[in-house]
Amino acid sequence: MPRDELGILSEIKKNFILRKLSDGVRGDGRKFDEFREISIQTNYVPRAAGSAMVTIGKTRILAGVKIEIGEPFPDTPNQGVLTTNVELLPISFPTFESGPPNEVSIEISRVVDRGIREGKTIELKDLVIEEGKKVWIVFIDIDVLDVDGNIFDACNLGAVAALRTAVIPGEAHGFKDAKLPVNNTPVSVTFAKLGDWIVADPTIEEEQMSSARVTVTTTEDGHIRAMQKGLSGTFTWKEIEDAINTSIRLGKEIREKYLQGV
Amino acid sequence: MPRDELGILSEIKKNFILRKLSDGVRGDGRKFDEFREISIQTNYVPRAAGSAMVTIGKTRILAGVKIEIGEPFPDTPNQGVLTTNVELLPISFPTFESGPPNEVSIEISRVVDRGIREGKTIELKDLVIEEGKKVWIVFIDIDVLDVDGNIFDACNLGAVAALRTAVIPGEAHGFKDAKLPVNNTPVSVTFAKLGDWIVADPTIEEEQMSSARVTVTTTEDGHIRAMQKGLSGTFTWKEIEDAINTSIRLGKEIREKYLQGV
Amino acid sequence: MPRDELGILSEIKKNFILRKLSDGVRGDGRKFDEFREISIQTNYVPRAAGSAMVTIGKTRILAGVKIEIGEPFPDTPNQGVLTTNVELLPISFPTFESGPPNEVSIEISRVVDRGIREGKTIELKDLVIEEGKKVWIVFIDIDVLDVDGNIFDACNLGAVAALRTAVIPGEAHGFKDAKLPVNNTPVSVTFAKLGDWIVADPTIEEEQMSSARVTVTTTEDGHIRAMQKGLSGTFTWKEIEDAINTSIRLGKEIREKYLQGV
Amino acid sequence: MTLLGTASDIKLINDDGLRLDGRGFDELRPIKIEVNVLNRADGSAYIEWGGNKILVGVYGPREAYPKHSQNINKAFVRARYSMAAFSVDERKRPGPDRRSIEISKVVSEALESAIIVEQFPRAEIDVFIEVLQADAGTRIAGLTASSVAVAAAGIPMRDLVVGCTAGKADGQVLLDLSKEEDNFGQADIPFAILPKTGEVVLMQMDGDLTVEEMSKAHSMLDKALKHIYNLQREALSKSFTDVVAQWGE
Amino acid sequence: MTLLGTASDIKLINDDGLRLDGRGFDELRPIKIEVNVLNRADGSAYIEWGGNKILVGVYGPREAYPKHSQNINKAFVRARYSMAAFSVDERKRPGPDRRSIEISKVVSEALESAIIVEQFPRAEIDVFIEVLQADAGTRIAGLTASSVAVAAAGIPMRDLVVGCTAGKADGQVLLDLSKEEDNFGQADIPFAILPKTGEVVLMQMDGDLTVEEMSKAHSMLDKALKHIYNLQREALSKSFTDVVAQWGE
Amino acid sequence: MTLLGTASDIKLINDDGLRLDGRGFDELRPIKIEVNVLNRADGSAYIEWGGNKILVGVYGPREAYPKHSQNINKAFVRARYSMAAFSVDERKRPGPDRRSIEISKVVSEALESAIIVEQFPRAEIDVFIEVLQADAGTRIAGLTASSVAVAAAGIPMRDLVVGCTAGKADGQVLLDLSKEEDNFGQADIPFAILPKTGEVVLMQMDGDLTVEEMSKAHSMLDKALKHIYNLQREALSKSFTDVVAQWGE
Repeated sequence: MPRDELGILSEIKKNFILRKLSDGVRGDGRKFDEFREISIQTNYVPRAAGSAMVTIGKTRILAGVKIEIGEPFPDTPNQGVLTTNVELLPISFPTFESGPPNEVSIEISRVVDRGIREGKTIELKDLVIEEGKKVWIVFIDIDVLDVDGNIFDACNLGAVAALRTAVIPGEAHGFKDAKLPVNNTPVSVTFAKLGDWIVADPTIEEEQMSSARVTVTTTEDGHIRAMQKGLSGTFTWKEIEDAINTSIRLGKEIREKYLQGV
Repeated sequence: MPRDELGILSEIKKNFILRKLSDGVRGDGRKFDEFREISIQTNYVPRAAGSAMVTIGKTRILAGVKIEIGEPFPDTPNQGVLTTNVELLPISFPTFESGPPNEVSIEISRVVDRGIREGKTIELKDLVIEEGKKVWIVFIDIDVLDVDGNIFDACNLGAVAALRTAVIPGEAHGFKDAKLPVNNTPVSVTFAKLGDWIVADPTIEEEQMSSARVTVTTTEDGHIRAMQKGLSGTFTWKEIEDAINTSIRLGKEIREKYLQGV
Repeated sequence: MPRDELGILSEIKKNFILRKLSDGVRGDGRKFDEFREISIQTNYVPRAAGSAMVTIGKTRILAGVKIEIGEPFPDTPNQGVLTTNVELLPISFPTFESGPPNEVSIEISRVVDRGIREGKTIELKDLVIEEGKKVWIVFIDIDVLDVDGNIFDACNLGAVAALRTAVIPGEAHGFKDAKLPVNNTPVSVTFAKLGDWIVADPTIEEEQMSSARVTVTTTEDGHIRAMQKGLSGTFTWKEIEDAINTSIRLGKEIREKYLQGV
Repeated sequence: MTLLGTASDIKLINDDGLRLDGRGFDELRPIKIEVNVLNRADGSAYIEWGGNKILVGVYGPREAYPKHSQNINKAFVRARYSMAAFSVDERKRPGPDRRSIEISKVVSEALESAIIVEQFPRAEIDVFIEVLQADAGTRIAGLTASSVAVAAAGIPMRDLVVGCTAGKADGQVLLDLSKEEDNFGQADIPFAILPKTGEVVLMQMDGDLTVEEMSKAHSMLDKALKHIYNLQREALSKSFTDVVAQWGE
Repeated sequence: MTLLGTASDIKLINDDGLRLDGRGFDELRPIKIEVNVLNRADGSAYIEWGGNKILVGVYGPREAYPKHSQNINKAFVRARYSMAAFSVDERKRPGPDRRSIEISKVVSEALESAIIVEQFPRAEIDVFIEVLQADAGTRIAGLTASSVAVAAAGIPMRDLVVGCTAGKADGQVLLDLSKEEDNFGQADIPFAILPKTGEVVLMQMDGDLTVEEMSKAHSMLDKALKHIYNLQREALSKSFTDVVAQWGE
Repeated sequence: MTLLGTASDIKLINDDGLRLDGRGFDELRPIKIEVNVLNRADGSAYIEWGGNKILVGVYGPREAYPKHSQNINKAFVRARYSMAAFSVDERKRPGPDRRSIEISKVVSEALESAIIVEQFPRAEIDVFIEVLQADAGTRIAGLTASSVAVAAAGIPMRDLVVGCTAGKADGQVLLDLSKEEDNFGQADIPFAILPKTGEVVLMQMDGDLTVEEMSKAHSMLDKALKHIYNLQREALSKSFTDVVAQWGE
């Protein structure tokens, strides 16, 4: 996501990576459609309703869910409220600064939000306490702690894992505590285009060399729930179709390997 | 309004305009108290409660009225609410930037607002639905699209024309739709002082050469409803009196020629 | 508080002050634990519920109290609300700018607030009109008008004097007007460390030379209510203990000499 | 796909297989494009697309400001998408929100793919998109008009950018969603290409689509984009004869 | 003339033809001006005008900041009008609102007309107007005090600026409106001149006035401004003998 | 000491003279410190202290920005204390509030007293303190971890900074207040020193304490700080062997 700090990734490094790609392998030895190691540690913040520390390679994020009582939007009296907010903490990368969300963090927030929302991870209708008056508001806040490429997918995993382990704090309001009802499990897979090659789960070096990015979020039924193309490069339609199919396949693997037990 | 982009209107151009003025005619051939061509196209934005696209010469603005239900101010429980907001869109002039209203757009907003409010174009008492609880809020939003001098008067005309054609969207709230009740028709006339000459409806070149500005808003009864002197130059009292009288005369002409049918 | 305008207090001046200190006396002839002249003029702003113009030497502040009806915080339904806000007006010092509170004014606000709050100057329970619904909100606003060192203590005195003379505007809301019930009288004393010397009520020149600052707020019972150490220098524990004892003694004197009659 | 959510009992396709506004599944709403409609801007365009009314003004290339935003290798393309307060059903408060910031970003990137930015190091190209009335599909209508305005400003481009949406409503894949279809449908795909090569420069999607439905949507888009590309070129060629077009009338 | 609107049943003129505070139609409230009341400011003034208590501090001429605001031909005059939180009936939240931004603009322009700005290219002159207690007519009281503070700072001026309001209440043209007359009256005219020449440097008006009423208001103002001008000059000459005045007591 | 106020009927000390969490009066909660837990930061540390979980990342020394903030004699130390939205009981809105601005200021000053800032003129040292879970005493836990992170970044220091709180609850002077003791107690004293000399670099207090109670609190702190200092040094020395520690597991 963040461009090279000096705006220039050394030409030598670039050429090394490109040469490797032309040999069918990535700079770090991975296959084009291979993810780095993923770890998910849930309930990292017991004070939150749900939480998950996620690493993909050296990229690390912490997602926390808070569930509070509030009013529904006037035009959807029979639905709870879901909000997603990603913060690129200044500890995570040298050029990140404190301050209000910028266009980069807003784009990530909104793409993660669309995956969760359209993937029907939670049904907003399940969050109504008293129609038109009182609903549960689910806040998903994601702090990016360490950046080494592919923040999108790390945030998506964190949000999903935190929701899957979240508890509605009913007792504080005279109800019972209850597991947040969770349905589908949307998984996003992000691709970067370097020259004519397309790789999944890009490292930051791959991102800094890439001309275009596309994220595809799918659910266990093999349906597409969200997509987002980024950067000023282009994809052919064939490349887009390949990305969709690869995302469905990798999503299935990630769901089974990392999210089953969560 | 906006100063010359480079801060310098060419000396040749300036001298040409001043020489013309000393011959009793303006740079574009108009008389000192003559407006450029005016056009008013109402209902330009059917989605708004009322709207008007206005041009004065090459200056173009779009005014839209929205009418929504809200609460009255606590100290005026028996009055609706009227707000006026002018946006100097960055498309309209090279040095205009996106961002919150600055002192220039705030001044225009407030002068237009005072003309509408003090001219009793609408009676705030007519906007009460339930005293102290529910009133109609009338939002006048004016987007400046193209700048060639005299934004004040273009915005005034747009606001008045949009109000005169506005419909209260009662049906959406269980009432009937109804024309917004409109009373007086305030018309503002703005003058610029160039050297010792004073001209009505200044072009942007005239504005860039001018030392002082005065806007006089009057109603059909010949009463003065709002005035605003601007810039660091000065007027004699005689000049102010002339401006008032000319404004009453020109306001009458504009009202009859352009607003009668609206 | 504000560093020297040019970042450099003349070396000659500095040396003069240090030489004097080594002789046991301060640059302006005061003893180390001596305050400058204090003046307190209450009811300076009759429109406020309470107000006080305070000078300490050439430092001048104006504190005003407003008391309005509002809602309690949800977690303290049986308490009124107290807020303290210090504004460093741009008239008061050449480098102060208009704008939202910065870290300097926020620190002063919060230290004054803690003294008032923990000193139990007013009991928040006394401010409830209808539990959970309606309480009195006490706004203490302090404008700094002229800066010559020791803004902290001037603001503390202003806040206390304004509260002691404040009237709850009951009549405007169907009750009777009533004196705001005031209990303890917290007085803060601020010390600056210059070299190894510690002086009370520093002038701005002393502040500009100082490495560390500490404020100790005490009440008539000799109890400590608030403390705040500032700047990047250090104090020994002995110095802190001395500051506490000196603050208790000077606080007593100030309370008797200047606040008795207020 | 908005907070309004889906209301499954709203019928968006009638018994004759037509949409609420009478269109067939792969039919566009009426589109009108005009060029050079503003006096101050270096290039401008106005588009009406269904009930959308959108004005685009281009300033630049001009020296990038602030200085530290300058790129020594290329121009910086900055699109700003903005909605007039009166453009939508409920008054929109002035100023950017999260949605408009995201749209501005993807539209900027899509335009940059078409502009030969290497010709203008240290420069910026500002593209202001003002939505005067909104009626679904504003971002791709704004983008379509933007590339015309950039061309009208005389800025060299590899190609125009042409956009359209497809989506799904009442279980059917549809071209160019209407406001109701967007609000109560099951998927929305804003999509834009460089028409000469078919390269995808903007693509977003949210909703619920199978791979087959996505493929069908792409076929519809492919055909429609050729038509819109023709409208863009006609508007530009007209602008050479008819220097300042009358617009919006 | 505020959102409070007009309450036609409030009588502002009594049966003896006097105003609620006992003044005649063309009578000013008491005015007191003091000079050099602040230690840090380069020049300062304090004015009490009826219940208004206003403090003005001037800093400058000093190098304009940020640099791009510098004008190579003249100093930039920046007045900032601000109300203390406790200066009005209902607590005012700190920070500028739209009203104070407009007032700051017209007051800056009025002061610039009096200051010989050509003597200080690239400089700025900051005039901070702090309203400690507000009681109608704050902008012209603040402007009147500002020009005294600028003079006290030793900044060369063509003339002082002197201001006053006139208006209409209970159908009568009145000088120097009180708070009630401002809130419940029919017109308000903030007005300021350069007294040597009578040139108008600030004029605003809102309400409902005939041409004849405006003329009558101007006559009243003309006379009153001469008086206030004398108060300004007295305060300034006093400041030469009595260097730091005690104020507000 | 917060707006929650005091609830005098809450018993914080049980009949055995133990605190609600079973601690004695002068007993610390469990503390764990890890070093170099982040990849990007120049130095970092993670601290768990009771239920507090705090991450600190240090960037610098690097050229101070903006330029006018540069000091030609020394580095500028800028700590920024920030709480995650989910770190507290009620969701915290992102962005600084007045409390966090004050904490950032006193923590910056305390760190500056330890860092040999004269070695890095014109530089800035950024210390970002991210509270992931809050459980009373976050500022001194954050400060304690910060000095470890600064040391881990290889920045020369006169000494580490070590902090702890003392306070009063149920009338007893207590070390290292828990959340309940902080909310319902009678005094809170955040305190930090340079342990080699005992010099006080941070001290705040609010509540109600006699001079004797303050003295008792200091004795407790004095002893505890020695212990915490050892934990800091152990964490740093461990970091030389175990380059990137696994944390939070």
